[in-house]
Amino acid sequence: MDEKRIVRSELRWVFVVAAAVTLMLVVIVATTLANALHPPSNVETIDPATLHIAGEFTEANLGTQENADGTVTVRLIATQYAFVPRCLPVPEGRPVSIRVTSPDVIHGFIVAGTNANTMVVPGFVAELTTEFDEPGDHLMPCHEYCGLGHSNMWAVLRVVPEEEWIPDANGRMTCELVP
Amino acid sequence: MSNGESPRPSDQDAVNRRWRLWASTGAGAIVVVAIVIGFFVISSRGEGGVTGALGLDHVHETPEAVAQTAAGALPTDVAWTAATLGLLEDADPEAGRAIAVQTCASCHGEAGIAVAAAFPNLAGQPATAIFKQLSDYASGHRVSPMMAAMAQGLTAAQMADLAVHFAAETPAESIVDANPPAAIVQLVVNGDPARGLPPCSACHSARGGPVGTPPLGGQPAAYLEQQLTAFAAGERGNDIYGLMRAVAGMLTPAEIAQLAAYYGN
Amino acid sequence: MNSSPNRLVAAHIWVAFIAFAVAAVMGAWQMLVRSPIDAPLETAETYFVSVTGHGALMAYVLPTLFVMGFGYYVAMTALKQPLPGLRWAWAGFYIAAIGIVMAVVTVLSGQATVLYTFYPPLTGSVFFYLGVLLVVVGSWIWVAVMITAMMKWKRANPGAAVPLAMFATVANAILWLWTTAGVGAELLFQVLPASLGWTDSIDAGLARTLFSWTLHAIVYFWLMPAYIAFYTILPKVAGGRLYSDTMGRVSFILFLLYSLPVGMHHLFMDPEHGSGFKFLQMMLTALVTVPTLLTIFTIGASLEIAARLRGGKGLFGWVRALPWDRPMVLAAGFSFIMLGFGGFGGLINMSYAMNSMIHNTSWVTAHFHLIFGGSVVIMYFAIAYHIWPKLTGREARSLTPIRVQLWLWFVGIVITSFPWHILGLFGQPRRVSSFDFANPEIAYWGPWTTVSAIGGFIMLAGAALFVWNLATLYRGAAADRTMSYAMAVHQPREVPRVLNGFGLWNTLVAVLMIVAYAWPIAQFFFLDTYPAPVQRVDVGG
Amino acid sequence: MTVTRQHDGSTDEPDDLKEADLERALRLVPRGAAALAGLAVALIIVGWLLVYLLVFLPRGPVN
Repeated sequence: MDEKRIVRSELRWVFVVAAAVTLMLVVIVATTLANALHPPSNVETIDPATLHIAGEFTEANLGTQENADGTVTVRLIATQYAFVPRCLPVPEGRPVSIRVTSPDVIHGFIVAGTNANTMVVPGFVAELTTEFDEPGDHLMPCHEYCGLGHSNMWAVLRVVPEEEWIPDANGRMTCELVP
Repeated sequence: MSNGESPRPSDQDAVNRRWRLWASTGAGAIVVVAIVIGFFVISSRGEGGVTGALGLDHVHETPEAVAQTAAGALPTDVAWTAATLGLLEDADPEAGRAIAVQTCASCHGEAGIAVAAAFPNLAGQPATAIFKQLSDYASGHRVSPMMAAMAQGLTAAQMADLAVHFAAETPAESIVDANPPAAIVQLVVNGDPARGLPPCSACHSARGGPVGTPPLGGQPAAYLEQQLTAFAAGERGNDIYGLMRAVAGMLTPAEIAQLAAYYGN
Repeated sequence: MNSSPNRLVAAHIWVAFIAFAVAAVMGAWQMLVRSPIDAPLETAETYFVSVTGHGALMAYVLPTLFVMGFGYYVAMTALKQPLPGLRWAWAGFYIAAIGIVMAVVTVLSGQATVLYTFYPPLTGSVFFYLGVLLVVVGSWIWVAVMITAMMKWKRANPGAAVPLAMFATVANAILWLWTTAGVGAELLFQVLPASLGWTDSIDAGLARTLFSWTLHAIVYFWLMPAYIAFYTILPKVAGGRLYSDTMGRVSFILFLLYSLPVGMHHLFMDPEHGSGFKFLQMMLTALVTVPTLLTIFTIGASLEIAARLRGGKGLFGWVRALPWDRPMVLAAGFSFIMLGFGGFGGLINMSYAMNSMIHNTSWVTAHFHLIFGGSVVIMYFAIAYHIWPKLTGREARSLTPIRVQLWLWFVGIVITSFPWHILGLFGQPRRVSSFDFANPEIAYWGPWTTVSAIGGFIMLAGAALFVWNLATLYRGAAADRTMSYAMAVHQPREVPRVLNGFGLWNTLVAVLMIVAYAWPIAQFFFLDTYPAPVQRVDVGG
Repeated sequence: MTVTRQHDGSTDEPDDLKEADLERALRLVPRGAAALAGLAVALIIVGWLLVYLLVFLPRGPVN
């Protein structure tokens, strides 16, 4: 057989391959543009050694805070071997920004069955924004190996229906306040 | 099968040049397209343009409401900064021993083995752990009138000297319980996934663990039980991010007693 | 061929597969620990000792030693010349062997429960990292021997096309050299100083970035022997010819180019990088599918030639006419099936924001067990079965145990990894030793995890039978020791110089790596980054 | 020409194919391979699209 015919058949296949890859890239770029979808890429540094002493991530500041515009910010710490706080209330169907960092080693954050997912790297604040549409408790395990207690490091994300969302006077919400 | 004519050398050069040109152009074009989309197109939605895509403009303004925390609400003043760790590295165990003989020995023993079950053994504890507790006593984050009086008389450097002195001493022998309850062994080596309780041994191990964590083997059981109970009740709160308060709060009083017996002498 | 070079090859492959067998036992045991079934010796510490051991043996020892051993064999048989630097090769083997023993002893004694991916600021015993480094140093000697062998052959055969098997092996050697730079820098500048107590903090973001440099390309280093077998052994065993030698060269070059500047797709969920480089490397990752997709066509066509020669008919019916009783063909069939499913999972992993759906869940574990444990390792088996008669001089007494073994491995991988995909979509995190299956939120994970564990034990049976086969089966009739590779339909006498060496391609790799990684690494030196305190896992502090 | 059959039925001679046979086979090749590889790629891409559009996007926005 003519070698040229072989080369031609392979070039045709290259076009098929290129079309398949391009199709995927087009879908990704189009949906990214339409919905502002991005992996969490919040390059914000913070000193892991002094988190508990001052600033945004002291123990008293952790938890769920409703902002003036109705959005919600959740601040939490991933540390060996717990998330602090251990139960996070969020309102159903509203934008929620989760800000999380680590004072010690690398951890991972995921709300099972949702797109809420980020690495937690000491030295950086990870921030992700998403919405939760399914009311009830969701398991929130640590998804990156952080030491021998890793397996038992999990918290609960509680998606609260609008009618049960009653934060306190300062806009703070805790799982104890859910009726 | 035909092998085809082998190209002549000059043809070879031409073929080669074409390959080089197209390979470089192809690779370059793909990179350019990726850069244009990644840094200019998709970053226009949600990522704040080129600088956002580079990760350069994420300066977070902490809202006023959460910017400050009252000093009294903090668990400790100690942080494992380079300065703190440097203090411990430069500390002098001999100077520490001199202070220990005068100040600490009557309760904790000159070599760090306590004289009574109400006091912890200090021998062989990590220097970071001893230093943190001394600092917390001095600042009032860990409450003990007697220890506050002792610690407030020390400079940070002296606390570091004491810490490295006791850290270098031989720890008390751990009396191993021949037949510990199986449920307690489970808590120690596996924790309890249902309660989110990590294994005690994940942190409290002679083999290493989070900075500033004491190993527990060989401590007086009475002291361990007293401290766990204090954590559970919130009477002791100098644990960073409330980790021990949370863990102890999930344990039953019986488990606290058995864990103290398991680790303690 | 005298016996010493044969012993060299066999020594590498035996070490690789003994490590594999040990790691397979660990893997099956881990499956049991994760499942609702009680496992013996189950503690958090034994579990993570085992995960570290399984990962280090499967990721560093098995592929590295196998690639080295197979590479030496290819260099001798494809180039038909003695191996240059045989003593150096043995030195490399012993250096690697010392490293393996050092690392394994350290891990088993609980001094390095940091997993094979290291995760500083967690820091274990220096002997673990030194052990891994020695394996890499041993493999660098292999790289030098491979390049020297090709240069020597080219000088002796001016203008002639380097045989495809050797061209691909050298492509892999060069790829490996580039690959090790990332983890090498992480170990030398960050991890080793910490484990020696010289530094008390580590920039975790920089460490992750450097590791990502290595993390994807290393997979292609593992994969190359499988592709070498597809292109240069399989067509011949099937009774056909390689459809296109040129496409083979292009594929191996594309692997070299595009498996490197893509590692950041492992960092999509990381907070230390902006979205721009994540997208850039996502797009380059999409390109790394190209050589694989080219390969399935070219190898498909090569197999079709064999099938048509054997009377195969129809658009799809020809597949039935292939000699499926031959282990190499059977293994390749399984390999392509697993490559399809594993590739599907991989496409989802690399799809930018979609990564947040499955990042660090069992989905990822499923993906790389299908690709590496499945499609690559089954080809390692097939290669070993193929060259064993030539190394030992004896045929296998029977092919049945070999076929059974390949089936066990394939079925085991499928049963293990398919439930993992489902569990991953449900959010089951990887690297977790125990779940509270009594929790109604995750109670349904239990049965899937159990099915997966059963698959793990089928794999273990496959692993055991493999070692048994290698050790006992090759005592049949005297075998022909000559190894010959598949001819192409148009066997090249000369090829364009760019397809016969790596000068241009190394330059392009350098350019691509600068584009992909210069800023992501440099940013740590001018942003105000804060290192994290080192945390020892081996000694109290 | 004597051809040594290997244990797996293949041969280790450089090549023992007849040119005429090869030419005849190559009249059909690579139609079957194109069909098989095309089908496989199509299935993978369709599967990917289904997951992207029906699982990932409904789980909500993320950035």
